[in-house]
Amino acid sequence: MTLQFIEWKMDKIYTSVIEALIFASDEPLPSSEIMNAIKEIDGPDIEINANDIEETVNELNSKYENEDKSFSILKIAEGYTFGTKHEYAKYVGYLSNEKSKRRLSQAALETLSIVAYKQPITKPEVESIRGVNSDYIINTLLEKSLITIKGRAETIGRPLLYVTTVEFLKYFGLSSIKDLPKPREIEDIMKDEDFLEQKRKIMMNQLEEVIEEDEGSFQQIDEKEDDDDTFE
Amino acid sequence: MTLQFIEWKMDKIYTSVIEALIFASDEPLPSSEIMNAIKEIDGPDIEINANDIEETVNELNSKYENEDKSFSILKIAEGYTFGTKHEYAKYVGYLSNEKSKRRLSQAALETLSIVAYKQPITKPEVESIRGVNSDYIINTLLEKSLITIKGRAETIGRPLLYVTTVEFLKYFGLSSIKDLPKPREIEDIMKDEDFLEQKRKIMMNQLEEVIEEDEGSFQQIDEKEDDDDTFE
Amino acid sequence: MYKIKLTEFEGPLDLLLFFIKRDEIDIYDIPISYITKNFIEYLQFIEQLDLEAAGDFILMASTLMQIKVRMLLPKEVDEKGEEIDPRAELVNALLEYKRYKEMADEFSYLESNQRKVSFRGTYESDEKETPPDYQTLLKNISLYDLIKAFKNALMSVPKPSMHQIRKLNVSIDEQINYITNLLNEKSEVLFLELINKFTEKIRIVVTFIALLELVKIGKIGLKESDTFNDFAIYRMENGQDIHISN
Repeated sequence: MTLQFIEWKMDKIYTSVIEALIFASDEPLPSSEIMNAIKEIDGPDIEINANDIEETVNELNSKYENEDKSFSILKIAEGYTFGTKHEYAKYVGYLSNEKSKRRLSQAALETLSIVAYKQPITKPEVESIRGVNSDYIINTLLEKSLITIKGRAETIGRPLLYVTTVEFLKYFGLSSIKDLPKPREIEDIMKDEDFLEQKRKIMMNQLEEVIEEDEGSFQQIDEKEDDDDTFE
Repeated sequence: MTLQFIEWKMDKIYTSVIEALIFASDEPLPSSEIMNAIKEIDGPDIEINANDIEETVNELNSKYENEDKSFSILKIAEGYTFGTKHEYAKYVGYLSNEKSKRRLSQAALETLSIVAYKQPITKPEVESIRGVNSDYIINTLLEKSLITIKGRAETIGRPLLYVTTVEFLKYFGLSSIKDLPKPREIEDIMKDEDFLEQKRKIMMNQLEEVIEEDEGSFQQIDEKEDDDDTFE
Repeated sequence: MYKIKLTEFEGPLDLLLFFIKRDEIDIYDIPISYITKNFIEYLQFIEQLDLEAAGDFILMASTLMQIKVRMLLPKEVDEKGEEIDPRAELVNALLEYKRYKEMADEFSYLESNQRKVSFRGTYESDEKETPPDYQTLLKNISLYDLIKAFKNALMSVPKPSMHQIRKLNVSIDEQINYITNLLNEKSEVLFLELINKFTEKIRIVVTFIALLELVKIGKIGLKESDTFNDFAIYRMENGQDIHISN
């Protein structure tokens, strides 16, 4: 009877833990992982098995159903994962669609940066820098008012020239195109992080060594603490 | 009477939609986007405003509280997002690599706080407050997307201006830049002789983690220093 | 007993604050020679290490020594005649720095709180129903818009020259009569005035042929008009100018 009571309490405690684990997991979470996590944190003698977890998930789902939640836990081949329900698919779909439309792709950003720094520039020039056909991306940038056409080059075929727009400046908080970070500034900002990190580590190690060696002199500083009346 | 009933029905319908939208968004979702999605799907004449959404979120959160959910809706980084409650951090931490991510260094926190309160701010200004060259730290913060470049100062040399990002808000769980903790007035600092003592509570909060991670941070020294007798 | 870790200090200001705290120094009455001595002792260690940061520490050391010297000299006064404390500037810098250092602790606290929060890990299983692309593309376009567009498209197509034989609904005789009648009412008619009344190209062409016919048989005469690019038509009798004969 007592045992049963304890077991029941256990369940209740782990219901929320299991919910949190499934919620936060980067991928569908197998019961084995849930058990591992719980045993790792609360000790290997915690009694919990795959069945307990399945039951808990079913319980959670019927609770969500009663509470009119817009999500539930799905069991897919690899494990448990949360998903929003079918009746909200239109809303959720609209949101994700909007997001994908809004975000400027890496390729677009690259092209934009080329136009920004090399303007006025023709499409063939952009393409020779990027090494790929850029029709689609240039059209996208034109459509989004980030670049515009300004005249034609004097070269053969008189191709169109592209420049950045006022909107572009406004977005990046620049008052003119001359305000773009200069190559020297870029170099300063983009210093090789790995190199610096490496250098830092080496210095730290040296430092520790020196401290070991010079323990005595530091003792001196420490001692000062006790006789503050002596200074000045 | 009938109208009231209809209004009430509306509310209830959109509670679940709002929950689904926030649940399905992979970044904090501003109320404007929730409204857009609803109006796009159900027609532009749907009456819904930011206040309605805030109220709904509060309602949802008190429901989650009653239902013992392991997560709730947080208002951070100018939007709404679901996040797990603190008490499950241990378990979730076991699963993800998030825990193993390094905390920010003292220098990074210091620099970040200067940028946060003084933004937009130039590097020379940051350096004059910190009293040290801050190239490396600023580059690190840029790399981590916690700060970014926005335009140039009008002062001589037109140095680049730095501001904090949405990522910064998310990292510290702030809902907007207006939510920054208030720095003490210089006069208050003056009155306070042992300034770090003030922060002891905060340090205690971190003690657990600091010991676990054994990170060479400033806090550690303070603790050692203050608890001399207990350690040795 | 504890060790000072050299790397713990974020800069000279941080180190000075450390001394001030450790030795319970009144920040408004800093014992400059004592602090300078401590500072330089520390500086010797970092100089050995060739730390990048050493430069900032050396700069501070020289500032400290400068303040020390100024403390020994007769007191300077400002415009209001008040004594200037050579340490004032340093104190301000220390307080300003301390202010943000405190906030760094605040941020550290927020950071540790936020690290306890995990966001949703996967979104793949959310059901998403996006309207097919054509629905977005064709938003607010009706069948009427479609046929209007079709008409526009046809109009802008360059017209192939037509060689179709068409039945004339107008004859040269008819137009000869028309012109003759017109000139019975008015003595003179401008050519453009005459053809402006017609909308069909064919009628204009036929009228023109009728005019030529009338000139040939001497029923009308043509003369320059005052209006540029136009000419006037007037009545004649057997090749004779009626006006002149009158």
